[in-house]
Amino acid sequence: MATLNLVQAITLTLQQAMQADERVILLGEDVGLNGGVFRVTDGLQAQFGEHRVVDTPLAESGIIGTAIGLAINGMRPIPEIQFEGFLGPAYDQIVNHAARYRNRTRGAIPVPLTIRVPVGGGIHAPELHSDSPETIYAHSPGIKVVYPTTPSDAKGLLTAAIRDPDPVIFFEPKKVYRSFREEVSEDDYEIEIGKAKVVNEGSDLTIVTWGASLFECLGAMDNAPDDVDIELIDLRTIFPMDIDTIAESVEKTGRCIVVHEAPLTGGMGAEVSARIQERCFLHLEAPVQRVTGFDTIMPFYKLENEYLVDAKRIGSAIAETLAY
Amino acid sequence: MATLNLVQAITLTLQQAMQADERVILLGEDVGLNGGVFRVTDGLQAQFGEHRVVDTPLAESGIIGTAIGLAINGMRPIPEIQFEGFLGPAYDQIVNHAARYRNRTRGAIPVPLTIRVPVGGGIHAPELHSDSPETIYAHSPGIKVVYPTTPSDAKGLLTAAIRDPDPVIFFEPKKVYRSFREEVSEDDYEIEIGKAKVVNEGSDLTIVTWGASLFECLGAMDNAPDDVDIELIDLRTIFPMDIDTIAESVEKTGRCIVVHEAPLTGGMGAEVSARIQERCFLHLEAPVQRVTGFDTIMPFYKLENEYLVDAKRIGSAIAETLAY
Amino acid sequence: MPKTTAYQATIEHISILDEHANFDSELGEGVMTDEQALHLYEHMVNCRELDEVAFKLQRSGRMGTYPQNKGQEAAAVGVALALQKGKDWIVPSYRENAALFMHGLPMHYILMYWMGDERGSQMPEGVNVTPLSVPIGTHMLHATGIAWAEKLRKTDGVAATFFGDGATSEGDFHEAMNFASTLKVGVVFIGQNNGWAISVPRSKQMNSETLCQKALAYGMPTVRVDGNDIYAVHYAAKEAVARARAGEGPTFIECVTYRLGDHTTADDARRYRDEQEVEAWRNRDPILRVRKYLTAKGSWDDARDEALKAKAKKIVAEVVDAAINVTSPETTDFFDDMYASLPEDLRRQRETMRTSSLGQDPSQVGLNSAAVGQAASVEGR
Amino acid sequence: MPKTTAYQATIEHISILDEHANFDSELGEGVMTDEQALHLYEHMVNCRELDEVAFKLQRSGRMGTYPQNKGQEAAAVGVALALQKGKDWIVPSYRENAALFMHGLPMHYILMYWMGDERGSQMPEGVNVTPLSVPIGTHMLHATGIAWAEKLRKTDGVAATFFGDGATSEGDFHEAMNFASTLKVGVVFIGQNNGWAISVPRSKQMNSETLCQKALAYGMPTVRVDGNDIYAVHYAAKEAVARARAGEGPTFIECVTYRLGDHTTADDARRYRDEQEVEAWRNRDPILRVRKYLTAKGSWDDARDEALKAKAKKIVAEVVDAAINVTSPETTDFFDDMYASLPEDLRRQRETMRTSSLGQDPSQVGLNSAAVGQAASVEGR
Ligand SMILES: Cc1ncc(C[n+]2csc(CCOP(=O)(O)OP(=O)(O)O)c2C)c(N)n1
Ligand SMILES: Cc1ncc(C[n+]2csc(CCOP(=O)(O)OP(=O)(O)O)c2C)c(N)n1
Ligand SMILES: [Mg+2]
Ligand SMILES: [Mg+2]
Repeated sequence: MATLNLVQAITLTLQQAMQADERVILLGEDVGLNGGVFRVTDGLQAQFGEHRVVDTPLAESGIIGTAIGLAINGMRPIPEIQFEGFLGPAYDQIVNHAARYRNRTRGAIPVPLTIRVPVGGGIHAPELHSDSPETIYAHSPGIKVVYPTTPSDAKGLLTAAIRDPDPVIFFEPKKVYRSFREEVSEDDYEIEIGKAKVVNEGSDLTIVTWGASLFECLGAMDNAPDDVDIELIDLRTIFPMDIDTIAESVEKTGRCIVVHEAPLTGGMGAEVSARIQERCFLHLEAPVQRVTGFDTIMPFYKLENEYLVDAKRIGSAIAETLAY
Repeated sequence: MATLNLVQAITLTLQQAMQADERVILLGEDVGLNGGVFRVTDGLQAQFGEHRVVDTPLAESGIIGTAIGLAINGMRPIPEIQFEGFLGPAYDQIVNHAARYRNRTRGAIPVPLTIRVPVGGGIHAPELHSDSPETIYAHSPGIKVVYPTTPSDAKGLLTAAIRDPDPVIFFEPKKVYRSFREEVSEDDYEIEIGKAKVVNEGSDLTIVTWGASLFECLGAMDNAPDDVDIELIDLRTIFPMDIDTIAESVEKTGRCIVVHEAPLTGGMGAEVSARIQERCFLHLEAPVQRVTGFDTIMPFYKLENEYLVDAKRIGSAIAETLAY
Repeated sequence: MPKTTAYQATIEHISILDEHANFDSELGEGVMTDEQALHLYEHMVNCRELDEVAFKLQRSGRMGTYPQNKGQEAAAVGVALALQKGKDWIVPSYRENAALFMHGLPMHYILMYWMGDERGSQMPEGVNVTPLSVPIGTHMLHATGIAWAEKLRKTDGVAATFFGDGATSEGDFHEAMNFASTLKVGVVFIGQNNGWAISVPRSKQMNSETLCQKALAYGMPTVRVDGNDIYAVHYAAKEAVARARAGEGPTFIECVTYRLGDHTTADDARRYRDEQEVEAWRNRDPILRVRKYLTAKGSWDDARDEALKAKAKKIVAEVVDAAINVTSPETTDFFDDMYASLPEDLRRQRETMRTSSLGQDPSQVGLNSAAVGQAASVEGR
Repeated sequence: MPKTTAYQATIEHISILDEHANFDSELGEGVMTDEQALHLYEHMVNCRELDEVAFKLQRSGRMGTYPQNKGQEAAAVGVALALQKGKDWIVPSYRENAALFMHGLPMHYILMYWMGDERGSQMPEGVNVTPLSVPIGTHMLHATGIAWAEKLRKTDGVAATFFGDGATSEGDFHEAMNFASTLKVGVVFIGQNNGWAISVPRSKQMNSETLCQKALAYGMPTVRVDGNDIYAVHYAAKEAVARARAGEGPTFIECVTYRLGDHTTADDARRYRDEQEVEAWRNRDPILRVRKYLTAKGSWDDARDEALKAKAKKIVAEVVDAAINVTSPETTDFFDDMYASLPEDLRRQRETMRTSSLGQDPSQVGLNSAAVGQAASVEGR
């Protein structure tokens, strides 16, 4: 056991994966000598050499497109996209190529590939450094979308992603990168992709969330009246979604709030809400509430905290949902 | 009045827009002499010249990116993307640039731009010629998403889109292109973007749909028992969504089915469902049902009809929803 | 010294067997044996036959859209001859069927593909071919990645990738070329310049007179060849493959050729190009000149040619049978290869062929199954 | 004639005022007057001062990430001098602040931008400048479109766009160049080759020795210049702008320069590059050599230089004040310019600052508002 923050947990996971499997290579902008702009790959080029930790040209479509070729030809590439805003130029290669190869070749050509992407707001970064595009990829069949929050979950899920025979986008909430540490096992372990985690058990109301918003939810729970007993679920995987865990909870509580940073319309909150009412219709005592980013461009950092969901907005939604 | 199919109605609209406003130009692959692969721009280069109907190089990011520049500098470009599958390479320019300019310049640099895109399945086309990516853009703030079904709606909505001071993606259901004709006014008229249309009034159940699926819904309604009275809503605009019209209907009927071609998870059906239960919770007598494409890659055409929603699946959902 | 030279370049053009079947024996010496030439000839003839039959299949409603390869067979076979089956890779567009057949792809796979069946891309074990690329210009990056994997593993397989003049306009072309050159991996880029991208001529596609000059941007070795000349193509391909295999990086080969047919069966090229232009290129047919040359040389004769063509008809007829008689795909096929193992929710969709929650679970509380049954019987009327 | 020449090209390199302040009077003749040179000098000095102050603002927590322009000022001013304010356009990256100031952008806008305020991109009427481009390589397409609009309207405005060596790897660079050349529109592409893209050196970015050779791919006129030499830059820019204005299409100018600072304030360049390399380039500072040259010539002296630098301090101090004292943005600001007119649902989000339906409509049936009020009071504890 070591006490690690999210960055350190991911670095350790990458290191172990590279040690265990020669086919694993890292590629991306500035991932080599510089160790990545968040230092997630720090030291790995020194340890594994320039051939396995590769600074690529500045071209995201190229990074994903060549990673697809690497995967087709037997490697286990882990490309990094420097910020989620720069997934844009790689969108086509991810959604129309990586995600489709297995299916369109009826299994003949799988593409095992793990795309690491720092995601989300809250670090006072410039434009296009603070978005939350997870829904875009969850709505694109053929790719799995993993979005852990804690260091130990990240390690288990990243290990599973790297070993997964299909493409996975692995979102890393950058606000959490260095925000706290926890015990992380140095042993080899996987956390199953597609399983949510009940962070806190409760009987009055269910909150479903992922990423940095988890901490805002915890804040809101702290502020809630003592007699309010909230079940908090960290979704961890966006696709495939663990609706069973959510439904089980809502059948118990009858009330639910979904919290995420991404814009409201068409966000995964809608999917969670839709599925809950499909699965738990007769149990619902109040409409499922969505506490999310607004349907606007993520503002520059002077106003980013007005945009991001916070404990206050979540707290109000808790009060309202309980008062319904 | 003329009796026109969808292709003809769009051609007429483009012609009238170009006549009325010199700033309007068309650009895209094969839109010139060839008149577009669906002949939507047929004859327009002959009428307006090579400068206003421009065959561009084969590069979708380039088409949208230069259209953004044209719009910034006073033009009203109407780029065509040949098939929705080829929006992929243009995703970044649409979502991270066209959609954001106005907001990030606090109104100083708007981007009036109408992106025409044939969309959807059902025409026995090759790979990547049959997708339904409307949700991707509806979840991307700053862009409006219009998706008409009938020739007369298309004319009014396209006219509104071209005059809209903001970027609009205008999806054209290619299965409907030549499937039927209707009376279309040759006069100048607009249909407001963001307003759904009640195609059929009813009191037992509401169906919300858009695009070619509309006709499958009509088929299912035909097959339904005579005493079942269904309200059918053609959403027409995906974003901004006309939730008022939907809510009004569901408050009356208490039951709702959303039908679309795109995959289930994260599709706009989820958004419709989530909003209905938010707005009509106490009126709902059954869970909102989603009859949509599966969470798979759109299959090649031998199996495309197994993928596409049809009257039979919709019919079953009607029966079930009524039996709840 | 105010003005100096920052950069200088020259690119060669190679032609060996010209359209009049004149053979340049100096450069042509040792490029390939007559046997090899006949082998390529046979492949070209088979491919041409398939092309004509495919056209008819489409016209008679037995196949969807099909893009004829007609006129461009030389580039395909000239390159394929330089590759090792089962070791090297081909990452194709859709106008080099003959290369894929030479590289091991069963011919009926191509028909299955265009008949709307994914099993046409279900590459048999050991056939190092990626599926046809309908999206233009996006697949060359995969070739670069495939070649990169060889380098990382210290094996010397080569990736050859084909694409058109139009494809060079896509950003992904640029990135594939740049990655390949910067990482120094063994890709052979084959730009088939047939002068047209559907209805858009080269002059509206680019302001560059040649495709080959695009390679200069990446510091990549490049050459322009008569793409209808199997000798010129093979000359360049052999060199490029050798370079790639030796770890000396990628090469770009521009094959100057022409699409003799419509863009696809959904196209009518008369709308946008002159019959005269087509006629001129018919005379430059890559198949004709090989036959003429080998016949003049005495390595071939009319009788053998007739026999070959009869055999081609037979082969293609069998291929059509194989494609048409393939078992129908299962409805559930499009689920089964979504992921290595199907997530629970997809499994439910697959089993019920429904997305609606009531349809997926008819036994759930609240749903009156009897009423559903009744309604369903009405529905079926 | 087996091997012929398919293509040939030569690109010039231009240098006028070298790092030792030697001036090539043949080529330099008439490039600009001493007054103009002093004008550029002044702009470079102001910009350098802003750069240093911005760095300190970031370090003291009063500004977010900031990318210094230090060392690259010559390319900015040499180009801007060739442009007409209010008519021509600049489509920038983020390392040519001086060009934007010359083109009319108030200096404090740049600070506001990096202080996380969209109003820093709210271009004043008549300032033909697009916002800084944080995403790399994606903005040059907009320049091509802007220039295209001029051509369509038969006006002769020019669009100048700046970008780095790293940016040339993006597919959008390729498409912007190809569209501009094929459509023959008046863009001046200014590639600032500073040798680095964050930590990635030119040699890992591309296998091409120069950026200028990339223009050959598009049949585009191109030249390589000493990017730290205002005369060489301006020489090339004047020619390129004249060509564009005359309707003769785009030009690519490679400015060879160096980033003297870290990539941004979030970066530490010592992790990846040699201090020696930086030191060598410090001696090639574009500002120093102009001062030396004009002083030697008698057009400038130390006293005036001191006065200029004092003035620069004052100007920048005022600019900082303006940026810091700007009114706080309103919370609702990020809604108001989403669309020309706000859709109903967004209006509701804006007014309530809530996305949850109960929060947006507290008076709705079913919601016990009293109970909410009670809970809210607990929440506030
Ligand atoms: C990304 C993308 N954009 C557009 C298309 C539509 N399209 C199909 S083929 C084609 C022209 C291709 O021209 P070229 O690359 O020269 O190849 P050729 O067909 O001439 O062999 C176009 C525009 C596509 N398939 N993919
Ligand atoms: C599309 C995109 N990818 C990655 C980044 C992250 N990034 C910011 S600056 C930079 C390097 C840019 O290098 P270059 O183009 O040479 O410009 P310079 O900073 O040297 O002026 C990178 C990779 C980005 N901003 N945008
Ligand atoms: Mg072509
Ligand atoms: Mg640079």
